[in-house]
Amino acid sequence: MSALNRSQMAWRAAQDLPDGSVVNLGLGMPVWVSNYLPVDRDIFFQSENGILGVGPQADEDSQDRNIVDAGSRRVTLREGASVVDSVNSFAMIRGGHINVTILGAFEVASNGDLANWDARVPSKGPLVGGAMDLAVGAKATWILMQFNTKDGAPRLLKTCTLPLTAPHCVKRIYTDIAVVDVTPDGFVAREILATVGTDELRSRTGTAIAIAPDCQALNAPEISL
Amino acid sequence: MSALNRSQMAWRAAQDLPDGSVVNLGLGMPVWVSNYLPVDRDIFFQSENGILGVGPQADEDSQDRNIVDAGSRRVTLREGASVVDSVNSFAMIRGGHINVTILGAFEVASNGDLANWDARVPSKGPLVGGAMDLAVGAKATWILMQFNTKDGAPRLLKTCTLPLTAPHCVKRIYTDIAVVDVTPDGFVAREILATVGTDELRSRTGTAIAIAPDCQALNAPEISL
Amino acid sequence: MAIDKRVATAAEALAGVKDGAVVMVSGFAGAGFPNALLEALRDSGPTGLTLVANSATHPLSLTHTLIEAGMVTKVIASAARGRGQELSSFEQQWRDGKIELECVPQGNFSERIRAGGAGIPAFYTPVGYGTELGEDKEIREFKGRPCVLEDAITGDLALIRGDVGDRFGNIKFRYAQMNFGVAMATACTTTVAEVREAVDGAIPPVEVQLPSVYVNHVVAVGGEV
Amino acid sequence: MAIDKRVATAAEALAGVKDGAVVMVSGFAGAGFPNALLEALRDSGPTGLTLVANSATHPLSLTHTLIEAGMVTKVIASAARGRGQELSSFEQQWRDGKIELECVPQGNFSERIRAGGAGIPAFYTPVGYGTELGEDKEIREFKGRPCVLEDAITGDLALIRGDVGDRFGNIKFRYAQMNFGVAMATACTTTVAEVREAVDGAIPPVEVQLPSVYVNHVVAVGGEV
Repeated sequence: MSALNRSQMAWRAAQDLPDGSVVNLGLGMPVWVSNYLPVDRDIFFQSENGILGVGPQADEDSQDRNIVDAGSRRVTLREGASVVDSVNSFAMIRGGHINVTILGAFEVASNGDLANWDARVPSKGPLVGGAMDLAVGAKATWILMQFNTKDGAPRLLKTCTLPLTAPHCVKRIYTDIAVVDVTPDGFVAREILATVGTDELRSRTGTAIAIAPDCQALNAPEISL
Repeated sequence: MSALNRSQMAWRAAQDLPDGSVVNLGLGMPVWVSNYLPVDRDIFFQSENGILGVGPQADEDSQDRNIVDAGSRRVTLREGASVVDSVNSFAMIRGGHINVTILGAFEVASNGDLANWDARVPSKGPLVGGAMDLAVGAKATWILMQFNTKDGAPRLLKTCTLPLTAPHCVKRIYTDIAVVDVTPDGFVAREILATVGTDELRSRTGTAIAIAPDCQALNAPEISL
Repeated sequence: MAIDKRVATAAEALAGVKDGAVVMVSGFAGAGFPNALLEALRDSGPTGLTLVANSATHPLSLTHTLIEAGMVTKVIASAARGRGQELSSFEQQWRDGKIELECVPQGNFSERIRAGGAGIPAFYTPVGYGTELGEDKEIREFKGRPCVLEDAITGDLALIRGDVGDRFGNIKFRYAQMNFGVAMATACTTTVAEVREAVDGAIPPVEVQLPSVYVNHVVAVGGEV
Repeated sequence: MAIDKRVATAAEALAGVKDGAVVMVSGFAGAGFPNALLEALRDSGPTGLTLVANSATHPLSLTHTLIEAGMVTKVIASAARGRGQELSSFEQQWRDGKIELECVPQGNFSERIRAGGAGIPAFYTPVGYGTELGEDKEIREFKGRPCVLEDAITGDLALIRGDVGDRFGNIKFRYAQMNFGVAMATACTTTVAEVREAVDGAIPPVEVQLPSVYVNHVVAVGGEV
């Protein structure tokens, strides 16, 4: 199969979320993850604006301007949901109560450093939001991103070139061509797309990447974008 | 008149509470203050266990074990009351949102140091509760106590002999024979019982005490204990 | 006197805001923006304001109108990036050195404001360590984890939006409308709450989310539920 | 799998508490004592416990039964004074050096537990400065006010009492029953909540006072409203 599209990438990450876990999904592609949960997983999605138990997006006729996620999308509340203020929402995030956060990224270094908040666009103001809190506070930080930039440059690097979000925080990276763990020994590929050989994977990585002994083929069902 | 009884002392302190203020009353005599408010004062009493708007004690038949004040008395909620947890209750106290706290005391020093939490009873465990938080956090700390100990020893001292609750916190002291301000220059008597002369007051004080130029007679209506 | 914190108009509630005031503005992700108060503040025209708001550029908040009016000289925010290709008014003034920006991770932002309201002058947090936003901050390790020292943020005026307010100043929010409103109200000398509806009676004690002690003025401005 | 945190008995919920565990116990002023859980913990018999409870000696709490059973080697509390003339079991063991006591001002107590749950390793506070309870603590001035550095308190097990719980672990309290329950639940690895009633459905989102993420087991034990 060819490189995973964005929906398939979200699907792949969704398969690994533990049953019963509490998960925060970053803006953009990560929020799509909630669309592709296996049916046997009962998961609470937390949003930085204070909702624990974000449900599907609201229908046109059941929207409430005060039931939104951190990306300003009008959503619903699942059964068992609750709502707190920003202080308590971030206490939840920073106190280690979120099992997994799935975030987008610009770059990840082989020591787990993450750069995902500031791409250095000239004259545009900074936007950090809750990225640093999530990366530091969640028990596990997973990244969902294209393996390479649009220009083909590597995003998996020895050292991040863009401003850091947090040092040593990334545990796993889901991409369009591979699933990569960040280990004390650096990057380890767990799954690689069948049409991408290990040589190609290495050539598209900015630093050393090991191949797990039990490395599998990266697969996802057909999902249109 | 003779020395004020405890109810009269509480009455005297109550007369000075500003209209619209938020007030925390310590255990013992201070809680009696709420019984003697002038009719033109609308005041919210806060209790450390999280109630803002403590009303009168509950009748036998309307008691609720979860509507209590910090002294475990079953109380009522006044109109406009609210309830928070201990964290938020003490954030309210420590953040400077209580206008006045009225506390009991063993000793007060002329620099405003307060000793009210540990009388050093041998082998009895310590009990600090919220005393330090209130003394430090309230905008104004008033003391309600007998001018002297049962043995006639002074409680207004140059330096406290018992363990401090907080340094430099007391603004005013209501007693059975005088009302005393704590100023940058030390104790200043604002009101003295007519039957207690300034010489007697001085002899019953453990350090220097000035008499305010506009010093008044301390008065209270007849109230039985 | 019976407490009644309700005022007829936003303009009345905001009379006398001084040049140079530190103004906190609630709202996040489309919910909880006090836009009627922001309009009134813009019309009243104080200058040299410091704005403490999660975003300086959220399209649904009228925060930007204060910036466009040249009333703001400093912004403390977690988000300050305009959405369009063209520079936002904030970005233009920031680039031109007319507005100083302190960009703060959203959890440090909420926690610092909470600290301001709770009497905590400073705290340590791992969030921001090892990043540009943690530069020049004091660093200290706790249990092997490096942390930065963050100080409290306090303000002169909090502008918040709730759903229902009562004459005592109690506020009830609607779902995620709460966000920064509670913390900001605790951290400012004066708090003005705009609400959809101001009721004559009292909000039931267990439904109050922001206790009356933190609110100075309540203005009913209508608007959608 | 559908989440259901309800268990049939307190004994079941408390199976496997290890010797040496740090156990937090909610309750203050007669409200919120998890006495069914305390009985079960006493019966299960772990030793060398550290108890974190506002009072070691409150007559309405069964905390003292753990102490009488010799299961406790350390207490962190704001109150540890028996009410009677005779020494309480706590006081006797404390005097005999069998139990270590850390006496903490109640606001520092609640704030330190909150910090433990919110990922704040330490904070500064003026409360306790200049007193015996602030001795040997690091001192630092903020805006001219001397403060002590206080560290977070975390625990292995929180025992709390609420009014209603649901299968997700959401808890609703009754008035001042809330006190330390929320903060303790956030600061411990495992939280067990005893409730008057455990419901099949979900507590409505706006009525949840302790979100499900903080609660591991819910035990219905009945009792008065």
